[in-house]
Amino acid sequence: MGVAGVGALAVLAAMCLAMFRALRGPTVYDRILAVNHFGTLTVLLIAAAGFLSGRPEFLDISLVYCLISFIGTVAVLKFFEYGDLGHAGRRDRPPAVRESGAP
Amino acid sequence: MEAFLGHYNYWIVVALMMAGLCTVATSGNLVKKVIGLNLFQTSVFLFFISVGKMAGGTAPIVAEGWTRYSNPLPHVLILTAIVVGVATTALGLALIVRINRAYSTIEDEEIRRADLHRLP
Amino acid sequence: METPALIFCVALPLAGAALVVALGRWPNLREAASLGAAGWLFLEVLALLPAVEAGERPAAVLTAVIPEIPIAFEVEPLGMMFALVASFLWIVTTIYSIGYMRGHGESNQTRFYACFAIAIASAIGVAFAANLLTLFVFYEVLTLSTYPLVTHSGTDEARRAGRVYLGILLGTSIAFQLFAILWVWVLTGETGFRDGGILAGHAGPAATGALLLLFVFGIGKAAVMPFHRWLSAAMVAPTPVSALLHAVAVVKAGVFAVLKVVVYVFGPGHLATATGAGWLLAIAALTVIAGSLVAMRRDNLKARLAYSTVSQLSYIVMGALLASAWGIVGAGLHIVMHAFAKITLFFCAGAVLVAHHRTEVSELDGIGRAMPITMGAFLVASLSIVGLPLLGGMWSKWYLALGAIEAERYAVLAVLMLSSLLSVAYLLPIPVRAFAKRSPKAGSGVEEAPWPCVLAIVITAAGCLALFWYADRWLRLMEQLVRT
Amino acid sequence: MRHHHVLHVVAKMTIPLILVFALYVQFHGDFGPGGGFQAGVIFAAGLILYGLVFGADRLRRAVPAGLAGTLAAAGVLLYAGVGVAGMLLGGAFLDYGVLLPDPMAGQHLGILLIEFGVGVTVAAVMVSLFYCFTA
Amino acid sequence: MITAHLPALQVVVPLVAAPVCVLLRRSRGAWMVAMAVSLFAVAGAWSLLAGVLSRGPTSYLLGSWAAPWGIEYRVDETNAWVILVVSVISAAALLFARRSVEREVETDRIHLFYTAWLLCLAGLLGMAVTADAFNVFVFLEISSLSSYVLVSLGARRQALAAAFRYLVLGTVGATFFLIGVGLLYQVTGTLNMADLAARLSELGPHRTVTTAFGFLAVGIAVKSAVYPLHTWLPNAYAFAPSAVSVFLAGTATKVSLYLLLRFLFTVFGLEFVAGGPVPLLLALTGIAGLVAASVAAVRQEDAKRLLGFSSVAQIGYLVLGVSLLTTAGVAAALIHLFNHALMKAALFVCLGAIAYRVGSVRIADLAGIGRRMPWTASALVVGGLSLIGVPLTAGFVGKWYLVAAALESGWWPAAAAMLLASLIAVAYVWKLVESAYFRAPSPAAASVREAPVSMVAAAWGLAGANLWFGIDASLPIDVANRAAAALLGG
Amino acid sequence: MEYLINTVLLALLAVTAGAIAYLRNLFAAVMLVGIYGLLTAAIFVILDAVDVAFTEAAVGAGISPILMLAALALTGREQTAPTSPSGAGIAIVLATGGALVWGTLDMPYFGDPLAPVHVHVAPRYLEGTLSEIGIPNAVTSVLASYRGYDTLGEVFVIFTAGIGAIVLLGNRRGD
Repeated sequence: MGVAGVGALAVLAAMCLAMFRALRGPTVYDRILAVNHFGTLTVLLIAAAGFLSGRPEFLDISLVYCLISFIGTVAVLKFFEYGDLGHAGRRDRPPAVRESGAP
Repeated sequence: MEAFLGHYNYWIVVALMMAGLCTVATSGNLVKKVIGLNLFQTSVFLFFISVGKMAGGTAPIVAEGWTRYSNPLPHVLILTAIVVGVATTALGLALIVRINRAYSTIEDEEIRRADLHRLP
Repeated sequence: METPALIFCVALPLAGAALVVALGRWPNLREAASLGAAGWLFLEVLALLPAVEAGERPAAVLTAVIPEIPIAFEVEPLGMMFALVASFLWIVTTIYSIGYMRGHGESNQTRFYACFAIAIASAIGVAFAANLLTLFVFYEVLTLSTYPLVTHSGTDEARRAGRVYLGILLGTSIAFQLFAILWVWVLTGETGFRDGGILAGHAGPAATGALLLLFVFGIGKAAVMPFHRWLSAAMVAPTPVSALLHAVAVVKAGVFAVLKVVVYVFGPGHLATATGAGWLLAIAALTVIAGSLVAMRRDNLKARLAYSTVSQLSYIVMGALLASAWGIVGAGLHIVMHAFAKITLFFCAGAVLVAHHRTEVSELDGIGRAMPITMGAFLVASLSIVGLPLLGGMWSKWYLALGAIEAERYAVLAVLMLSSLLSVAYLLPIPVRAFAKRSPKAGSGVEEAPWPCVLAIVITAAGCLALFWYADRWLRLMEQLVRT
Repeated sequence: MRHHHVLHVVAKMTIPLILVFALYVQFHGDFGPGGGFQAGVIFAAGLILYGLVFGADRLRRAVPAGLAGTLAAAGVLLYAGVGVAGMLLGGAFLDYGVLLPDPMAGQHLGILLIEFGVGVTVAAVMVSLFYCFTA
Repeated sequence: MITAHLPALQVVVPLVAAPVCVLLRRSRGAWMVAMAVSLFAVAGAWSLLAGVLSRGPTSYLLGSWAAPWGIEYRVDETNAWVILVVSVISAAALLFARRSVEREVETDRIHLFYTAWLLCLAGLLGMAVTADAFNVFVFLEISSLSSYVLVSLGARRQALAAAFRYLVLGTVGATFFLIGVGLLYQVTGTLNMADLAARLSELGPHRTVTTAFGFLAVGIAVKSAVYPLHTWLPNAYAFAPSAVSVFLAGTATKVSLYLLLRFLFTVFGLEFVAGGPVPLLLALTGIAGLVAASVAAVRQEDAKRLLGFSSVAQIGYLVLGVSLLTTAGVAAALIHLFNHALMKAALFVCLGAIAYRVGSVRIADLAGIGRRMPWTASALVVGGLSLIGVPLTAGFVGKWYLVAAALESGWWPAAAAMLLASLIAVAYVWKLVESAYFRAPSPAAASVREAPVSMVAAAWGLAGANLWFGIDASLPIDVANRAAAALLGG
Repeated sequence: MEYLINTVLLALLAVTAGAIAYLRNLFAAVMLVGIYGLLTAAIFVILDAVDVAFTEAAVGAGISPILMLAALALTGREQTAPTSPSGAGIAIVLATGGALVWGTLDMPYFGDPLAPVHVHVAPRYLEGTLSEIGIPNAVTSVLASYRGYDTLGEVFVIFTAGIGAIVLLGNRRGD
């Protein structure tokens, strides 16, 4: 087990923790953060896996993950800020959805 | 034991499929139903990709120094299936938005009740 | 013998129907067309008679819906006889209808004449059918074309009656008759009518018995109890329709089909081997008696006549089920005899309705003075039904009785006798009341129905008389059936 | 989100990069992971990011809804057109080998064209979907 | 040259025409494109069928790649027949659709309506003609997605709920199908149907294959609305735009049933199927569907919903025919498949025409239509008689062969159930006829005129076909017998 | 090592799936769908399906959750009625799962190089991608050429979805 392997295991461990946070909540921001965190961890995991399998040239997949993660976060935040993803940015509507905590 | 290890992957995938199917079957909320469909389909994708995996193989992009590649065919099939999945999701959600406009609810029960009250 | 004229015989009334619809706006022309088609058809059918009497079998193929089973026609003696009766009575009924429908001011007359013509076309189709499929096809067309006639008035009551009519006739035919036809086809690989039957050697006693049951009940038009309800329900229809149902086409098509199936599919010889035929015979006998008993208790004239029909039809079914030569001859003759007698009775009932608006037997006191011709004809027809000599009805009962003796079914003989007595009891009081009793509100002088009605009544009543004297030709025709 | 200056600046910087990356994914599909579909999604993601940050209306001004519909149709037509071209040139439907005298070069050309068609359609449909859901 | 490419063109032409309709943006133009494509499809299907009948099955290699590696199109008697049915119904439905859609769909969406129509047509044709198990899935989804869209365009809000329900069940069904294909692929390594058949026959008893069969069968059963997986159908048909009801009722479930035949007999093979409980299960679902759906149909107050339930019942006939696993049974099912498409399309066209004039298809609102709209109502009667199976209509021929096949195999209960269902059909068809002819017109119907000529033409075109094939059924009988022999024999 | 990662990821997936099925909060469910997509994509990488991973990341973790969020924004609701586990539904699901597990018993083992999928059909793709098509990525050559027709269908599927959404919702403001 090389460095990549250790790294991968560490990432996995971190993923489990992030997962716990995503499930527990309790606030919206916990979840958003957890998801964001999860995205980052996945990027790392893929990088590690690339080295593990001996084909690191697939790193550009992780680029996509970063990108999607970023756009996703923007979308989620906008959802909470305005309740409409196409909104131009003026605060004239109340948020459509309120978090009610974990069940 | 060998059988367990050899099939472990598939069994988890089956469990995931059933979680998805269960969500579709038991949830009264339409968005939740679409989410369930999504889970179900994604799990099926996992099954296909597991089928295509070859032990000790690598991604089917031919390169120097590799002789064992995983099967590219399931990958192609699943690429198509993923697209089908997102198409279904998009259409389902579009329908939900319209249903919400027409009924002001996205709960199965309430929709049914609304139609019962107003005879066709 | 290939004879395209057969197809023409079926097509002629259809063309008549089309013409009637086309001429709907001019009542005189419309009814002339109807009458013309009827007359022409009768001549066409009559033209076939010599060949059939000579033992030939004119045939024609229309089309093959299902390979191996074409829609095809073949004239054999039984069909010849039925076609003659139906086409002749069409003329008479048309004459009568002209008087009745106008006299009674009915609406939808065009639909009436058109559907009537289609019904006749299908009756001819049934008569000439060369195989079970063809028979079934025209049997169903007959049901469907008479449905609008039954619901003619369009009232709720008529619609309900129509539902019963259609439900029983279509229901039994699909559930039992079609099933039986398919079964025969699967068993024998054919459905054609052949002398001596086609089932012998293909079906054991149990299967034969089951098939017999399916056919007898599947041909709902034969009105064997418990599938007789449609006939009384259909009494809501105008009188010419009742005549059509009871005498010309519908019930006759039913018993004719039973007879034809027995003669040409089972074969009298093979029929005798069927298990359970005795039970069917008993059901038919029960229908004869029960029909008569119910008829006695009905005050409504048409209802009484309807139950009389139920009873009389089972004579024919009994004759067929006896599986004896004379029984079949008697059954065949009874189709003719009963047709003439019963149509006269219905015409009379209709005439009374048109002229005096009376429908109940109890209202008929003294009506004979107002309508001497009508009630005279009623008396003649009643006696023919009872089976007195000098009237046609006597011959068929005679041969049916001979058949019962031949088959050694003495119980059937007893049933025949008993039912004759019962028919005396439910029919004769009517003319007796009409002539003997004096009505409290009897009008003065003679007031008959419109003249076409009277003409039709006279023709059919004369027919009842003539059939007694000229029965031998029919007899010889029927004897062909059993000359094997 | 007019007042989110950081977001605006970051978006303005990243969106062109995303679009270029999409083109890379589009044309690098022969050698590594990627291809028309992925490229289309990423391209659309770039546009959607623009819509998220600056509002759907501004995106509509840049990429009119009608244009998106037209492009979606054009993309599938390009794909099917390549197939029909194969048919007209004597091969079967979607036979790229006959597109050029050298079969291998024909395959290359065919794959390039159809992947482009896929990319265009997918991007256009994704943007259309975004419009639909942000009405 | 065109003839050689016909198998592909049959699918490609509608596919290509769909985006063209989007680009056209004109409702009339889109209709004309759709109609032209459907007519082309009819001509193509006819030519394919003629070719198959005279020269035997043909195969077409897409992209010129040989069969197990590339995707193959294979046309034999069975699918040439199904393709013909689908194309004809599409053309007839389009003839009806022009005026009806103008009324029921917003003007600026009509061209997209026809786009979805063409996609649905292409999907159905693609499912029928392909010989590749996964390709079936792709085209299944094209047709399904477009039919969800088409159904959702119904004027009432229930259409949306019905479309959503259809979408959920349809997607579950399609995913089941996909699982089945995956399992088959896993144990054989191939997706080509002929190759699959060859490899499956070498495998012998195999639990994975059995499971695959189960999933494929359930997936297809959902799509073809086999009882009790039919729950999406009645509402989808009832609330869809009239033209869509015509189109889907005549085609969608038919193609799925074709798939059932294809997988039963071509892929898994008679031996595999006959060995297990499959025939019994099929027969039981068939009988249950026949009786239960017929009874449900009688209780409907909405004519389109009534016909929807009747469709479920009719599918029961087809399943029952197939369950016999004999040439006679399969041939009968194929004949009835064609006839049922004709009669249901005719009936839905008539109801659509009535909806166009009266604005409702509740049975009570049909009152008096017989006098107000004589042509439409008479076509309705012809279609209804055919549905009952009255002689001299197409419906009779199909039922004749179905019952005969059941009797031949000694399946008495099946024959009895079929006849019983016919009886119940009398009841529900007569509800329509009685209301149309023997009731005084409702206020809504009192002032209506006969439907537009194009609708009457479509109605009588289909009703006439019902009569024609009831009088001379030699074509369907011949084709169906040959198709069944080919399916079961080799 | 790969198997270990795979196993852990699958376990995480199972937890996520369970949570999605259980949660009543729709927003949380959508977030978890995103995580589910990411995890699946990661597993795809481990299982050598890099192209699929690419797509799944973009679709499963990107497009789908964004669309769901957008739909939630327009419907603006959370699940009001509690999930009612109907006995029949669960029985059907269990039966289906049981059938599938039973079906796995005769399957080739996971990763078995001699499984039919690796010896039939697929080898030609891996050879042909260089010799017949001339590009190293076998997935692309199968996708675009060997089975290009499927991909054509796929594009039409997404096209259909686009048309459907436009028909249903209209793609102009105020439509």
